[in-house]
Amino acid sequence: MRTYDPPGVPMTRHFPGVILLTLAAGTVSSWAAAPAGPQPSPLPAEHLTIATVGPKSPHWVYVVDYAYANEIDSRVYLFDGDTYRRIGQIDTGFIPGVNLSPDGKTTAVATTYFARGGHGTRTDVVEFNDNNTLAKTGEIVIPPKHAQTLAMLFTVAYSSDGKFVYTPYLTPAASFGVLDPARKKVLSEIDTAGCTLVFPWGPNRVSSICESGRLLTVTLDAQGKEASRTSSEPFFNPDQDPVFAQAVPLPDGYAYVSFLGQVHEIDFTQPKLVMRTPWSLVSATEKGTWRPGGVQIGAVHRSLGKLFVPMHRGGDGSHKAGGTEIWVFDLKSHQRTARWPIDTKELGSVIAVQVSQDAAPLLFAATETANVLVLDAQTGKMQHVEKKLGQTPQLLLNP
Amino acid sequence: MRTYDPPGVPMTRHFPGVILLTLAAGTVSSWAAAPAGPQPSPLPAEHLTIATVGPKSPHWVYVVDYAYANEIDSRVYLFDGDTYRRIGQIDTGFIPGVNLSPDGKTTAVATTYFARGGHGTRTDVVEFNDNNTLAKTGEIVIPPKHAQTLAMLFTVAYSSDGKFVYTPYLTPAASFGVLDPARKKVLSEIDTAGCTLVFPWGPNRVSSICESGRLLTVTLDAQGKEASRTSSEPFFNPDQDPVFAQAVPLPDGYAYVSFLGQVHEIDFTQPKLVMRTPWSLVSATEKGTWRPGGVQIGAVHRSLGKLFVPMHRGGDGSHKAGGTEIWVFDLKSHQRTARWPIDTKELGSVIAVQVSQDAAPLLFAATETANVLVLDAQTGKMQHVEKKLGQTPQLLLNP
Amino acid sequence: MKPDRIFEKAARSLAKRTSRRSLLASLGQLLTGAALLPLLPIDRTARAQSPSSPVAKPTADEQNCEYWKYCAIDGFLCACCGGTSTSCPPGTQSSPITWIGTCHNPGDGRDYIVSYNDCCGKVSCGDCFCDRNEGEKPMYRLSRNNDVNWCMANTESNYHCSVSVILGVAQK
Amino acid sequence: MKPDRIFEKAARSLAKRTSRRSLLASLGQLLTGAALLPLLPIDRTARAQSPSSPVAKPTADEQNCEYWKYCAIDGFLCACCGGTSTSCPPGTQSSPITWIGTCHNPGDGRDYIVSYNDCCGKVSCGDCFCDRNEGEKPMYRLSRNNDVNWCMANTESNYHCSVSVILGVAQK
Repeated sequence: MRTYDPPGVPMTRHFPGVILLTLAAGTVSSWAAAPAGPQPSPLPAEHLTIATVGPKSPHWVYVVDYAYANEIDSRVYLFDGDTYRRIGQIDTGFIPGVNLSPDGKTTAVATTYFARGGHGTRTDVVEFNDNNTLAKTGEIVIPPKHAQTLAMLFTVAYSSDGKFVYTPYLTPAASFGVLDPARKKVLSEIDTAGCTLVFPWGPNRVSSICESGRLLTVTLDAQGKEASRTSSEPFFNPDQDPVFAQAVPLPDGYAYVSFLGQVHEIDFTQPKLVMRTPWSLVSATEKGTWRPGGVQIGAVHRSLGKLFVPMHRGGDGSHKAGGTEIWVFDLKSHQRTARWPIDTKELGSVIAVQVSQDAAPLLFAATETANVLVLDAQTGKMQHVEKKLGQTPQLLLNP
Repeated sequence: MRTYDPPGVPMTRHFPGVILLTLAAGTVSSWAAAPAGPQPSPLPAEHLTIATVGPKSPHWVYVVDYAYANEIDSRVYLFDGDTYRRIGQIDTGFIPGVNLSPDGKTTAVATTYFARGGHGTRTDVVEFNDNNTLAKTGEIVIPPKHAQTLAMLFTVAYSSDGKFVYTPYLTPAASFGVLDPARKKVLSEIDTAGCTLVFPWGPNRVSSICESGRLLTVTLDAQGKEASRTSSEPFFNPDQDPVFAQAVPLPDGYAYVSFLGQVHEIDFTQPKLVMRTPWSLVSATEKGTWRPGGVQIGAVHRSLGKLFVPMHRGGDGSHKAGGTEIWVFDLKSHQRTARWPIDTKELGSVIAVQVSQDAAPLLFAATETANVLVLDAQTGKMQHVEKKLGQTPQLLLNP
Repeated sequence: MKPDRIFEKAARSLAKRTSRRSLLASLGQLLTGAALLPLLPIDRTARAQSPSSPVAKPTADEQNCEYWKYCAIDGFLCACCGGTSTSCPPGTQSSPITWIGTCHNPGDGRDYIVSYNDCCGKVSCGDCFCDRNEGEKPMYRLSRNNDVNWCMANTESNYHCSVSVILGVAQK
Repeated sequence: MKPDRIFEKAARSLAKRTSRRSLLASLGQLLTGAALLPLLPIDRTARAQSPSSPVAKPTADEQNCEYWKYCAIDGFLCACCGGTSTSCPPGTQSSPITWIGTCHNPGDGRDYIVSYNDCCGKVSCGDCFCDRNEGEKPMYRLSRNNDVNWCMANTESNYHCSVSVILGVAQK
């Protein structure tokens, strides 16, 4: 509006509304100073302020609401698991990728906008938001082919030193972009031979998952260009027992969980990926009946070495069904240490889990009916139910 | 995407997904021709089509969903009051004005878009949609100051001959734009001295409503510039009994209904506006208790001369409360001819009404809980409840 | 509807020394550009945006649509969106223009003039929708109207939520 | 999960005469530009968009998520949005690329190969959300994945709703 020069309408004429306001402001301020009436003395005039985010708490959670029925209007709610209040909001556009910088100071949003709301020229961007002010601080325009898919941590991601940002592309040709968040520019686009998504490791390695059951790993040079690529041995069979693409981050790599509950832990810390011996979430008798499912299908507490998985009774094709229970596993012994049933009639089944990384951890669980549950991650005790936190919350991130 | 040249990634490599599709297509088509298996013979291959709107029915209604919780994603549903199905959708952006051309062939949408979904550079446009295809056919970019306010028929409007489109502006300075929908250009902007909204009449007259209780009427020349303006006598007192700004169209003008139920009918057909003697929706004993309320607070069946108003028991400040009953009035005798109670516990109170203009008219009523009711407009018999037609449907337009 | 003596008084005093038209014109001048802001209740936001701004700790009252200060509000309560009844959520901007209401405080039996401001620049908060209309007037009386998007004049003019700020006591 | 013999067979026959890489390359060539479309199930849309297109009269089945043809759909049923199970709503465009499913028709005991297409160019329909995943695979097997926005390659790439089109019988 500031840049538009209205044809022949001087802006100085006729503001009945604002004129009254002006009088009000003038007159009221004098009254506020005037002697008080009968006791108790009148309430003082209040001052409008802008709230600040305040000191970060490990019990905060970023809740990504994909708003399926209004998909151009997805957003992130920053929610406090102790006070059960919203701290603020970050707008995230259309089928976004959302991730935090390694230092937690920035939220990166890879998303799509249209020139006319839901139609018109498509512009894809990675937007950067300051987590201390929840204000947008900048953006990088990327090729208009951001991979628009299921909520997960791998549709935008940072390198471990925060110097690169990776964004998967799909046209349907698969590739990914390497961005420089400091200089706000696109450094390169790297073809992934049909492998997809970005699983980052270290300062300069990006893996993508392939239909062959392998991981393709690209190593970047200092300019963000491809230096080399290697392909792992196959570690799963997409026909017999596919793994969820939404891997679970481990202290030293990622765990790829299969539809039937096999856990494929992969050590990313070595020059070549090291596939550990797979282990199972389910017993021989449970196998095929009890299954992991949902969207964000696992979360790990790193120092406690615990894995949390929403589980349900299902069959072929039930891999997106939410959990009727949350199962807890010890990552060393691979033993199940607890199973916590959820009142799914009342709350809905659990489609996403996240756990805070502190010593008194909270388990956050989003349900298919848009409730966000807050549980004690050590006892499973339900602390709070935040009803209807948005429309379709499906991804939970730690601060 | 078509205009973007990806750096160094030939588009011809590695489409595992699409390759399989290609095989599928090839292989399947041969099967479709193959000899049938055991009886009954197999279902034939189907063909994907694009549905057409079909012949217009007077029982269609355009339902504007303002989507308050996702306000950048408002839309119009074209709904059939006979088959109770959606015919299609028109996207309408952020706090839009929506209206149909006099010939019913076009839906004009005056709205706001942002360069980045909900933020970034603001662009206001009037978009034109072909009601026969529900495709956008063009737009006019207007000054970024479209009046963003309550759902009503007066935030974008056509002249009676369809040659002008009027859009109210608010910055908060009040004015309106005159547009040429044929040549897709802005013709002029006309200051309204603090009076607001556009009540069109004839080929070249626009009235706006003023805080003084008057109507300001601007007459346009052939170029859409101001030729003359006149101000009416005051016909209501905004302090004692304000009228709803959302007037009810009459065959020969508009009816402005007051918070207390006074009906101010104004004849627009004469050189000067003729204020008829006001009449009341309520008896002396009902006055101040039973009140009109909601958003679209009245609808008229022109040939039957009936006025439909959602009424509730309320007091000062209840003017936006939905109706617990729909009252029907004869426009000639000013007599109430029926009162139809609504099961508000089950359906919600009525915030918007519209009536079809045919000889077997339907009354459409939108409720505060997003249901759209279909009633026989002659008997009040409930024909259908369309549950949750969008998020916040508040304006109903005849085809 | 509660009496707006504040406006009657102001109007009377002004009527003595100026015609409406010249009044409009002269005020109009003041209402443009930076000169506008100091005249409006909302010049306080300038201070507000300083580092001394608070972390929001909304009370249960402030998250309740029935709270007396909300008598003419229409929108999402900022106290449910990361703010309070008097603070916009982080990362939003307050509207420099506003509508007002006159609300009765049962706590002290007084009527207060309340300024409602929209908080702007993010998409709809979507929580704690509250629509109350005591003394609310249609769009032709803009200063009392809660239907328009009061973020209209902001650089980022999207509507996020609404606050309610006490300006002072309305004279009995 | 139902067997995808169609792919096994195709893969076997192709394996005899070509390496995977050269296969990918050669098919890749065909998959670019206009040459791509005739190969895809969706060349039918070209005909479909002719004036002879139908007015949608969806059956109750087609508006029901349990309908057998929807065994691997994920999204809003176009039959609730102005279309049918095989037609996009007026004013939308069908996606030229698509995912497929293998669904069992209890009516004749046969398994059918079904093409799911997204209808594009309008914002979310929002009605009749249906998420079924028989034989659905993660994104690394794109042709069986219903999570991605299959409007991605359309000029207007917004997602509105999804349809389900029978391609033929899956061989027993």
